[in-house]
Amino acid sequence: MTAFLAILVRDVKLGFRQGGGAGAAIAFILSVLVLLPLALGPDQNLLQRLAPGLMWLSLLLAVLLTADRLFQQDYEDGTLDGLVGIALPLELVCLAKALAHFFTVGLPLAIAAPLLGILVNINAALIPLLMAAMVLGALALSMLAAIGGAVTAGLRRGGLLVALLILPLYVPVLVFGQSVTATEQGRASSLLVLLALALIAVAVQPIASAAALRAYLR
Amino acid sequence: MQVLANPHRFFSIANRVMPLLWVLTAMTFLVALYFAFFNSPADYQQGETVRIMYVHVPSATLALGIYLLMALASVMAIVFRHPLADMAAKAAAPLGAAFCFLALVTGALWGKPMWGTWWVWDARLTSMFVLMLLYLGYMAVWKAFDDPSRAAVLARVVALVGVINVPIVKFSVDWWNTLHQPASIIKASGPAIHSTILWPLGLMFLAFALLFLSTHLLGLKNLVREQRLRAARMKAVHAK
Amino acid sequence: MIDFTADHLGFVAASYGIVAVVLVAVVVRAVMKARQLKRELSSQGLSDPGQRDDQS
Amino acid sequence: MACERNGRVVFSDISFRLEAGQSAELRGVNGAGKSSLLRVVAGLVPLAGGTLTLNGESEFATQCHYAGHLDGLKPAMTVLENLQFWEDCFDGGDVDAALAAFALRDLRDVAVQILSAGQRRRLALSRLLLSHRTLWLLDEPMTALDAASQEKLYGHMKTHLAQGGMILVATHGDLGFVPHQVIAL
Repeated sequence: MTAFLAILVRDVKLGFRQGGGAGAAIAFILSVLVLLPLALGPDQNLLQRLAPGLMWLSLLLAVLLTADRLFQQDYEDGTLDGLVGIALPLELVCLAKALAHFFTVGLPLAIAAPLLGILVNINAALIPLLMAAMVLGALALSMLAAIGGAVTAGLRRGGLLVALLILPLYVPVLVFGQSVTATEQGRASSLLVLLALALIAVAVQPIASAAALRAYLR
Repeated sequence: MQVLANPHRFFSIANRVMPLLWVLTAMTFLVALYFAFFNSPADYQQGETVRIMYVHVPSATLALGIYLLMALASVMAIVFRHPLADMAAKAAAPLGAAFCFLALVTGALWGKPMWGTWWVWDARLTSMFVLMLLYLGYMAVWKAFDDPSRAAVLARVVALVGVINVPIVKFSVDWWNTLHQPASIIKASGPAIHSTILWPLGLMFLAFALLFLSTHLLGLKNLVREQRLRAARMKAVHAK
Repeated sequence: MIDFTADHLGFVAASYGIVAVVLVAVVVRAVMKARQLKRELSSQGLSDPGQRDDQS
Repeated sequence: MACERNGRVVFSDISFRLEAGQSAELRGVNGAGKSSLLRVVAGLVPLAGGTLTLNGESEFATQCHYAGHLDGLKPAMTVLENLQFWEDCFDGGDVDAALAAFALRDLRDVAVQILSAGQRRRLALSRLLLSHRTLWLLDEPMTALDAASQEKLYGHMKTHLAQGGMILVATHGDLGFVPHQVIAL
């Protein structure tokens, strides 16, 4: 348990110190937000209709952009070699690192994005709901990103491959995420399905990532 | 299982079966095409375009089936450590992708006259599209690594995570579709399956499956050949 | 029996056409590759998988 | 035992036996498989053939400490933070003593990114004293170390052996003391 927490805390710390943490993620969303009205036109009604979807897409892109570095550094500097020899199973090492990614990128964005949605005229009544959905969604997305990151850990330019691998996995999260705010009916069940998706991802990720990383260590 | 356990025995049997398989494939295609064009009626609603179904449905079924086969082979590779299992999955991927591509294209060609548009984001088309992406990702993993033993392990992970994802995607796009019910579109399920349609459809499916089987065997053999050449080249380099 | 004067026949023709092109391409590619690899193997004195004298 | 990497046989027919308190030196030219052998023993690379046991057990990754070419240190963290992280991972150990053992006390609050290569290597090696593992697997540990630091390392290696530990060390043949056996690859 000490080791699990140590890895989690160290990765969160590194995330913030190396400028890859919450600040950078929120700055990223802000820059996306500037582009949206420019691309779609300043029509307030149109923007309001699109706002939740746009927030989901920004979250998705932010998680995707950080995915390929998730395990790469530890693989390249030999940390992973050392972490194999500790009592904590590699599966839990992977879970700790994926959770750290959630805390540095996913969670701050899930909280900030619905609020920043005001800039694209989001319906204010939807903000708490969208926030709840995005927290669950971000957890699932971080787990899936960790799988992609583990598969491409040793690739110098794994960014495109990681996108190809994990974007199809994001489809269900996106579908249920947007349906939480899209319609009145099925709101609660959408949230429940999002929770289920997050739990499935938490269960599968450690096994898949650890299997992928073991292929790199040999 | 015993036969499969030994690559040499496997291929010596495969070599004997393969010529027969090619002949059978060609003959089934001829019969199936005859039924598809000359021995089946036009649909009263869809007219002659219903004949597109005879190639569309087998392509779609095989695209999905081959992905499941790939995942199964990956499980075999993990559980039994069989040397041919990873290669079987690798050889199947481009064929599955080809069938997936055909399902998408023939679907569009069917959709244009029937729905008036090349593409609708309906549940079936969307999940087929995602399946195509899964195939491309799987093949990209094999391409990305020089070391085949490393690529094999990573490809297994990708195939198995993908196969968990397939039903979830299907479930989610179905849900999504009921939320955003598209207006006045004829459902792809179309007419009730009639026996006059069943024959050409069944035969065409058999023909497609036979073609897959023979090409897959050949592809598998090619991969073993490549592995031998690679091993020989390695040996030559390290002998120096 | 197909009616050669029906509407939308072009879509049917295009469907079968693309299926034929893709499937033939897939098979031809595999066969060509098989021939090339076979040549390379025999030029290096290696046996083909499943050959009678193949021991590996 | 045998090892296969990237589809080629790195080595085969290697056999050795190490008693408690003994050290062995791996010698061989580049590419002979010294690093591979250490990684196999550390449980990082699967064994391609043969058997490998420590005290009769075949699963002993948590009884080894592998110190390879890569140091596993985070440049953005300080010396102390890096060491504390590994202390938590190993679940025990005395950070202060480890720092003192490799003369790193004065550097404890310095970020690793400004350390010299020799200082980094000392920090990496100081982890050996945190982990309390029976079997040390050292891949050319003297690289970048000055004479004084090398002497310190030899001292710690001898203490480890005296306490009943075991050491497998790969070198180009410039080890500063006489090992109990030499394994030629």
